[in-house]
Amino acid sequence: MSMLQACLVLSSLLFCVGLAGALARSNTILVLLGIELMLNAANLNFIAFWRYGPHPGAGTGVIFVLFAIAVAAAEAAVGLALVIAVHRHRKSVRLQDANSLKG
Amino acid sequence: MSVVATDSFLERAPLLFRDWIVGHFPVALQWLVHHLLTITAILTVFGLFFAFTTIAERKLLARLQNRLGPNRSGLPWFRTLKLWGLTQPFADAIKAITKEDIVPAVADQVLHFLAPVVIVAFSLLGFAVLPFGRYLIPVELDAAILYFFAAGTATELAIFMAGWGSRNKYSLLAAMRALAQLISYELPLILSVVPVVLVTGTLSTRDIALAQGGWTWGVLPHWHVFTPWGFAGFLIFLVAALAESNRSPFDLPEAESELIAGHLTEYSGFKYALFFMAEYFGLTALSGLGITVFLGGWQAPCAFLEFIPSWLWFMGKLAGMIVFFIWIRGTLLRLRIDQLTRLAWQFLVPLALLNLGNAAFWALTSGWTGPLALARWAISAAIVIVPFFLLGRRLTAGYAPRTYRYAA
Amino acid sequence: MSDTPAPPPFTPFPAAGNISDAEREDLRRHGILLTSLEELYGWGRSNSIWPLQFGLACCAIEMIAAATARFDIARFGAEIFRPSPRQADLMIVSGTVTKKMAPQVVRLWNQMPEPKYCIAMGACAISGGPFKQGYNVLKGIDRFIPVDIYIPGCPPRPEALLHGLTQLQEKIRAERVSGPQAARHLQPDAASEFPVPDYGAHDLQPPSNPALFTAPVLPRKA
Amino acid sequence: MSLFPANSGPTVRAVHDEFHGDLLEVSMGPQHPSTHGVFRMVVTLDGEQIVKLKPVFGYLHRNHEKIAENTSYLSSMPYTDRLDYLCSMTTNWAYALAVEKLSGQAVPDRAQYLRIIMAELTRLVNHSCLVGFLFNDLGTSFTPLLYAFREREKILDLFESLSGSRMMCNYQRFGGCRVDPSPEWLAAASALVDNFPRFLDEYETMLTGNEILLARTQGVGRLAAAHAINAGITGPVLRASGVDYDLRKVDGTGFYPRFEFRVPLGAHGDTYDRYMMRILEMRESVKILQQAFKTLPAGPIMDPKAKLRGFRPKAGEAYGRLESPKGELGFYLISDGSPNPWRYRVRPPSLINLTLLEEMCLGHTIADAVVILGSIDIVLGEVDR
Amino acid sequence: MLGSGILKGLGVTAKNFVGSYHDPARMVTQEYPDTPAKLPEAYRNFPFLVTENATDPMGTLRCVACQICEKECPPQCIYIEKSKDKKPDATGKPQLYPAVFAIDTAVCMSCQLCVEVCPFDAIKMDHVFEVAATNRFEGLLLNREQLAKPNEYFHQIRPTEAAEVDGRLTAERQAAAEKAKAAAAAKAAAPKPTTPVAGVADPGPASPRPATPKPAEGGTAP
Amino acid sequence: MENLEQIRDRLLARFPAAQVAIVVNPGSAAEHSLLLDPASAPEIARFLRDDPMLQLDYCSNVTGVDWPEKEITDIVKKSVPDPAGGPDKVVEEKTKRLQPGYLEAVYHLYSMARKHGSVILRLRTGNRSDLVTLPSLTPVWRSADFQEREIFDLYGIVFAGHPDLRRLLMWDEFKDHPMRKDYVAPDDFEWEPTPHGDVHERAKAHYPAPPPAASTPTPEAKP
Amino acid sequence: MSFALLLIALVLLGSAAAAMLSRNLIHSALLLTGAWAGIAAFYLWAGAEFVAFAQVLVYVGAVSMVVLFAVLLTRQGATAAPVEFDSYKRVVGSIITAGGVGGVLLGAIFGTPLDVPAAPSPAALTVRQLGLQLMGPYAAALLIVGVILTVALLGAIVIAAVDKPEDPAP
Amino acid sequence: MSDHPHAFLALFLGVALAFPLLMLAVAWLWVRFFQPAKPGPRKNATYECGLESTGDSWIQFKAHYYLYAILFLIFDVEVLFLLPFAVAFTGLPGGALLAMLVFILLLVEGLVWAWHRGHLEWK
Ligand code: SF4
Ligand code: SF4
Ligand code: SF4
Repeated sequence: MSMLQACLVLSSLLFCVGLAGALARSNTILVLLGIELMLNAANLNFIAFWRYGPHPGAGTGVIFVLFAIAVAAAEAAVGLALVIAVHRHRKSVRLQDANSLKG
Repeated sequence: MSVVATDSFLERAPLLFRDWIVGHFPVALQWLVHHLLTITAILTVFGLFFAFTTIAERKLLARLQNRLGPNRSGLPWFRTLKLWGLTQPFADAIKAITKEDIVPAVADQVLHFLAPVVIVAFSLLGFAVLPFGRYLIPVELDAAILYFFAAGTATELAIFMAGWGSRNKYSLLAAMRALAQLISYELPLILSVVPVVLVTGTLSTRDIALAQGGWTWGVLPHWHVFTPWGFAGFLIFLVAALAESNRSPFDLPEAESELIAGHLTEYSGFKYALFFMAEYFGLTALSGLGITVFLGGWQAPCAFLEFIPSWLWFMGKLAGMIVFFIWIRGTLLRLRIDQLTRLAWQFLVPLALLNLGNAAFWALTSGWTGPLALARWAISAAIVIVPFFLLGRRLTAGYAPRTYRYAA
Repeated sequence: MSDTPAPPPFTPFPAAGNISDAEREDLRRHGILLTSLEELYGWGRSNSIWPLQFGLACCAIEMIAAATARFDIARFGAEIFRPSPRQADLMIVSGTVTKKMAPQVVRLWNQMPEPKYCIAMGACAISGGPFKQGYNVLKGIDRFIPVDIYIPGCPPRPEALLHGLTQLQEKIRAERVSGPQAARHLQPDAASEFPVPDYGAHDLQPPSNPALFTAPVLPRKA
Repeated sequence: MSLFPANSGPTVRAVHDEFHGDLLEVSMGPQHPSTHGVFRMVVTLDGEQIVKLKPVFGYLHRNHEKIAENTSYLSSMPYTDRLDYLCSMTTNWAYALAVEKLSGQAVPDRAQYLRIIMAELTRLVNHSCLVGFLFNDLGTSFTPLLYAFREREKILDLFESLSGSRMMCNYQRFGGCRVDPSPEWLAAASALVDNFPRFLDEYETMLTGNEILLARTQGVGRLAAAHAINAGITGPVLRASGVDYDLRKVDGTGFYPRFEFRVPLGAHGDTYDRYMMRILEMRESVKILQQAFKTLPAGPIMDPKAKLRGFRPKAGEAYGRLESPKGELGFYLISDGSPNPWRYRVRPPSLINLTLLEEMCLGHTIADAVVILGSIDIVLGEVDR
Repeated sequence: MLGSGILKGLGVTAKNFVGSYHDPARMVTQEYPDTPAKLPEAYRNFPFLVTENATDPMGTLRCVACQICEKECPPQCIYIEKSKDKKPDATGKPQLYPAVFAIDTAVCMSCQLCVEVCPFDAIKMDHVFEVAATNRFEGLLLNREQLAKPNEYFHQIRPTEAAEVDGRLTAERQAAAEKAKAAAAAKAAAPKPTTPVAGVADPGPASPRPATPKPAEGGTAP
Repeated sequence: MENLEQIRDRLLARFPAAQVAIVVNPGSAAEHSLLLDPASAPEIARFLRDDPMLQLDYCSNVTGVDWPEKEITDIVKKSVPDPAGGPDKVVEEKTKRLQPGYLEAVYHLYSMARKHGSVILRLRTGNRSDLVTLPSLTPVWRSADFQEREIFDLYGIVFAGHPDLRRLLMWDEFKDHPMRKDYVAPDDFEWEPTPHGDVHERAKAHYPAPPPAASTPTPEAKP
Repeated sequence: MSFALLLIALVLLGSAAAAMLSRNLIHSALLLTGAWAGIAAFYLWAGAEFVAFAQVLVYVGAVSMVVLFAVLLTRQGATAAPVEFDSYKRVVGSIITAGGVGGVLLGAIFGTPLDVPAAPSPAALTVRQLGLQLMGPYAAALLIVGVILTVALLGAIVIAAVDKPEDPAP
Repeated sequence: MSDHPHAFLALFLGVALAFPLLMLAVAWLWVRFFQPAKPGPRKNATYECGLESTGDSWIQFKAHYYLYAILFLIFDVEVLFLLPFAVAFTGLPGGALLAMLVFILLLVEGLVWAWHRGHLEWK
């Protein structure tokens, strides 16, 4: 197993953990966190390819990760704000309860 | 860490000593020993520095308050020897380490235990990138400044863990305050350093310190603090550093007069001592960064004082910063949480952003000489002072000393 | 007796300065290592007595005065008044303990970590003092918690508190680490927390802790 | 550069109104660094904001009145020392005043002067300590408190060398004073008083203009004059709200009408005004003292008809009151002709000044509550008696 | 300007800091155990009983057990039992004396009322304040032997008052003697020496801490 | 300021149903007071506060007094016809009667606006056991708030209309009213080396009679 | 070197899994912070220094705060009762799904012939180079990110704070 | 590992974690061998000024804190881009400076907006 493959395995395992969490938990916050983890797993791939990949571009991977971090942060802010807004209406953070949120 | 032969022996003595010890080990292990020795040196030096900071704080504060402060501790076996109370911290350490440890029954045991460990560990991490001397820099990173700030973030979590984990009302209030305070001041802290990064074009602490070398006429050092933007940055940095290390007047999380001991209310024994330690480590590390970034790092203030080893200069400046912080603590009163956040968001952050522009201006006009240099100074100073006045006026709007009338 | 060299026969207060050097010498006849450890342990603790920031009445003002510039309790390393009992080593009961306050005092004492010491400062804390005839005044805090040093006076001068503190330091230094004479906090079966009295309809329930407080028999004319 | 001056107000409020979490009920005290003794406040918090505050008293209720009803008039005198233990001289005087009113005793001129001297020295002690404690509540590291205590010690030295005790002077007697100060004492006291403004100046330089102090105290804990009057609030707290009511002027207690002094008045009734009232009153006290030292008459210090033991005023009642540093300190005595008073009641300014504590604190933060309490200046010995 | 007030404050503390090194007015700490407390003459802590003769304190107590102080003491911490017999006092006149005289310093509020009401100048206030004890029951209840201190000691601690008291007493005694002489002259048949008799009942110095009071002075068993 | 008689007359004119009496203070202070009947007290209080001439806006001191029932000996001189037929004999007949006890609340009023005072109000309860309710004047003067609570606590007067009538100083579970003259404090005299009077009597219960052999039963006796 | 990777992987996966499994949301959030720190360690190991520190700064320092606040504000930390899993079935289902996806991914990784260089490319990306690239070729992306961030800021605040019809959104 | 440039950091973190743990271990050893721990229900009760603590302190908190967290998060990310920009500042072309200016202004606009709306006020 080459280094690259090891990294990719790690990243996909992390992705699975995030996915399982996001699917298994009904708590909206945890679902969001699971998604956050999956995003991070993707970032791992960028770095791994940047470093060990076949075409080590000049910083493309790194810059991509930076952008990904920024977007993920924005996502977290908005997502959690939504959770709070929903909670204020429904007094619940269960995903099922949020489904009926209109508008 | 290259060693330049032109330097004095003292300058390189710590390195030589380390290399001498490392030389005794098998080659395969040398890197490990090398690192471990560095780490041990940091821990020892700053452990002792912490110890003497506490006694210095107590004694200086005492002097400020017209009293003597601890002066009777002496040594265990020679009771007549008082040693000016300098052994006081060791007595405190013995006391703390043998003190019973109480964990509230309802507390979150894991968080309660982890918080002091985490906070000490992460407050130590900052030391890794500080250039203590011309050649004494534990690790050279390209993104050292970023590393420094990243390492500091975990302390916020630790304080939260302590406050939340204790499950005490005062602790909880303190934890929320701490979070609000730390996240509010993290930003001005970083932003105050960015101008220097902008002007020097590097994130490496070593290069930043190097960039401040040299003197005008041998007496006026080229430290950043002696430029308008640098001075403003330094002030912002000072305020933010005080707030980040929970020092008076920003000691809201452990505001004694309001919240008992804040997030530390439920900590006893050595865990409490660890928090105490972390606070001082954090303060020392931040002071070290401030020195590196604004006060010329290990550079001597005048050319003819250069013979003193650079690491002595650094430690001296560090001590000076600590004394300054103690002085502040002895004088000022505490802000309220809303004023605290207002100060951060409505004063420091805008100022720091403007200061960034100021630094950009400075960097772009580096070619101005002669009368233009004066203009450069004037413009740069104006960019700092005018907003300072305006924002300050806004901040203190409605507050003024009053005059009083007397009954007829 | 500070300023006047009064002849010894007239020195009252037999209990003052009760730990003699001879006794201390006697204490260290059990092993060099342990002795060194003991010495270090006692030294560390006796020079780092952090009191609980806790005042009850007038005596508290003199306690504060002891921390101020003139008297400066800091010289003994004891100026760090901790507001939380978790970090305190010493409880200075400075003032009148009322029955309404007594449960709180006991609770605070319970919440202090070992080793902990208690100084009863002032007549009120010792015996109820001038207010002992009051219905709401506890006649001595030693009914509920063990007291190490009693400092009489109303209020005791700050110097008297400092003197009491030095007495406490002596006591701490003389404590043994192991053996049957080990200090209270080192004995496994010595109590470290005490029952908190309840508010009753007429008095505290119980009015004193019998395990702790037994007044000596005082024969009286019938 | 007022960015958006017009905006603030209702929309912002509406936004914040959405943000209520659970209410947290915290008990501050009886053991708390800033409750000035064993006072307790049960505070209900929304975040940091106070939505309810209930004071709880009685942790220092040591039955002063009951004990006094069971002992002679004279024996109560040392107990009054312990009532307001920072100002034993004025509590002594207030009690002596009430007893003299009850028994119709006269007081010699010199004693009247001495009483005023002691009372004003006590005011200096009390106000400087209060200000120190107030700054402690505001979060200084004891420095102002220690400076204040440094000055207090000097005055206490005077008290001690005169009356024998630093705090518990037990100095006044019915019909006069206990000890006549020596000329050296008077000289020392006079010198101290002359030096006192220097301390005040330094103190004010250090703190009065401090931006943090202004921000922490101005507009905090406002008290409207009408409310204050209705709630029976007296002393500097009342005057900070702008009500001109100083018993030294209104009642003309003792020889106060012979002295020239002014009564400072506040306008806003906030914590800063209350702080400044203390500072300004200290300056006025210094003036009174300087006049008193200049004009102190010679003569006896005790009414020759007064007797120490076997004092039995004839049946009747009297209410004597005095402007103590904390407000109107009154003693209400009913005599039934026996050696012990039938009813002995203290009108404690500290307790009654706390009446509006909740109203003053509502809407402020927990940090303000501590400061507001500090600015009211209570002493638990008097609150709970 | 924002910050000017803060700077001023920093200036004041800096001034105090520097001043603490050279200005005695700004370094007011008195190192108590090393330099004894400065006590003014008027200082009062606990009462003591004045004896005329240092060698025989018990025989020459001025106190005649009139119990006025016991009655007037506000917290009632004085306990006196009158003697059954009379002993000659310093002037030789047979007087009652206190068989038991106890003061509970754990209660005494240092109010000095006992001193003020005593018609015989027999009880005065002491300066001793270093009285911390480790046992409330043994250390703080002072008995007659512990309370008795000679007049010389009184002179030491409060010279002015002692001189005044002595003057008054000698005057009184002289007057008494004169009267007695006059009486004697009138009744020439009854010569009676009025020389002071020292140490009648109890020779030997009183030990500072007697295990039990001497039977001769003890109260009577009921 | 008007004198007390004028105030009383004005009050009686204004409130015909009220009973207002002057209680004379025989002492040298001569501070006489107005005794009000509880029913009309709140109105009168409000009137006193708002009346432009009086403006007693400041209620300084509120206190309770306990007057336990007293045995009063009335001496009535009677002339008794001499059975022997002589002139009438004047005989002093002593009748003892029990004056019922009552509790009293005393209010000291001043005017801050007009800087005069004091006017003293008294309210009396019916007895000391069951008729202990008085109207609260807290709605009129807020300063009575804590003080009335204190009286409730220590004397047991129930103030009807008080917004928050709880014990002020003692704990809530406490049952007694300690400032009453017949209150007996709990007995805790285990160690009372210098007792006097009734304390002595009570302390005795805690101390065994000295063993007959004891030769030194003095307070100094060491344990 | 692979030892270090193994260590990082263990910490990372361990804390991530524990975070997803923990019944206490506060613990979850803190464990997740640990996982993010682990990711940073991975970046560091891989030589992406700047990104590693950025990860710590943003995730450990800021996102964790947001998460903690969200947990606290929605009363999740408030109850002593642990957060329950929804249903057994759902858990099993999600694990199967995740396992399937994982299998596919792993298969893809090992099935794809990768042109793996023998040694990693030299990690010579200094911050300065990064900055030059960021401001140069990626300037447009940067601006887009800036817009996203601003919109996110406004949006999040509006969503979280503004809830009144009379309070118009800008 | 030896040649890894960041091995020092890993080691440092390890030692920094071990340092407090070691101290705590010493404290624990002392308790183990000399000073028996004496926990008890009263001693380990939550402190609240000497009273029994009533009600749970783990409560839902006031939501305003959240706005600070969001502001902080967004600006933290901004700083992330600011740093490489600052480092590269001297070598940048004018267009890049303009881009960065726009970027900063965008975020400043967010700050100004939040300020305007009163979200920077603690209430
Ligand atoms: S002993 Fe005296 S000074 Fe101390 S609290 Fe009691 S009454 Fe006050
Ligand atoms: S001391 Fe004085 S008052 Fe007391 S019993 Fe003796 S003689 Fe009488
Ligand atoms: S000083 Fe006062 S309390 Fe003490 S014994 Fe004398 S009268 Fe009693």
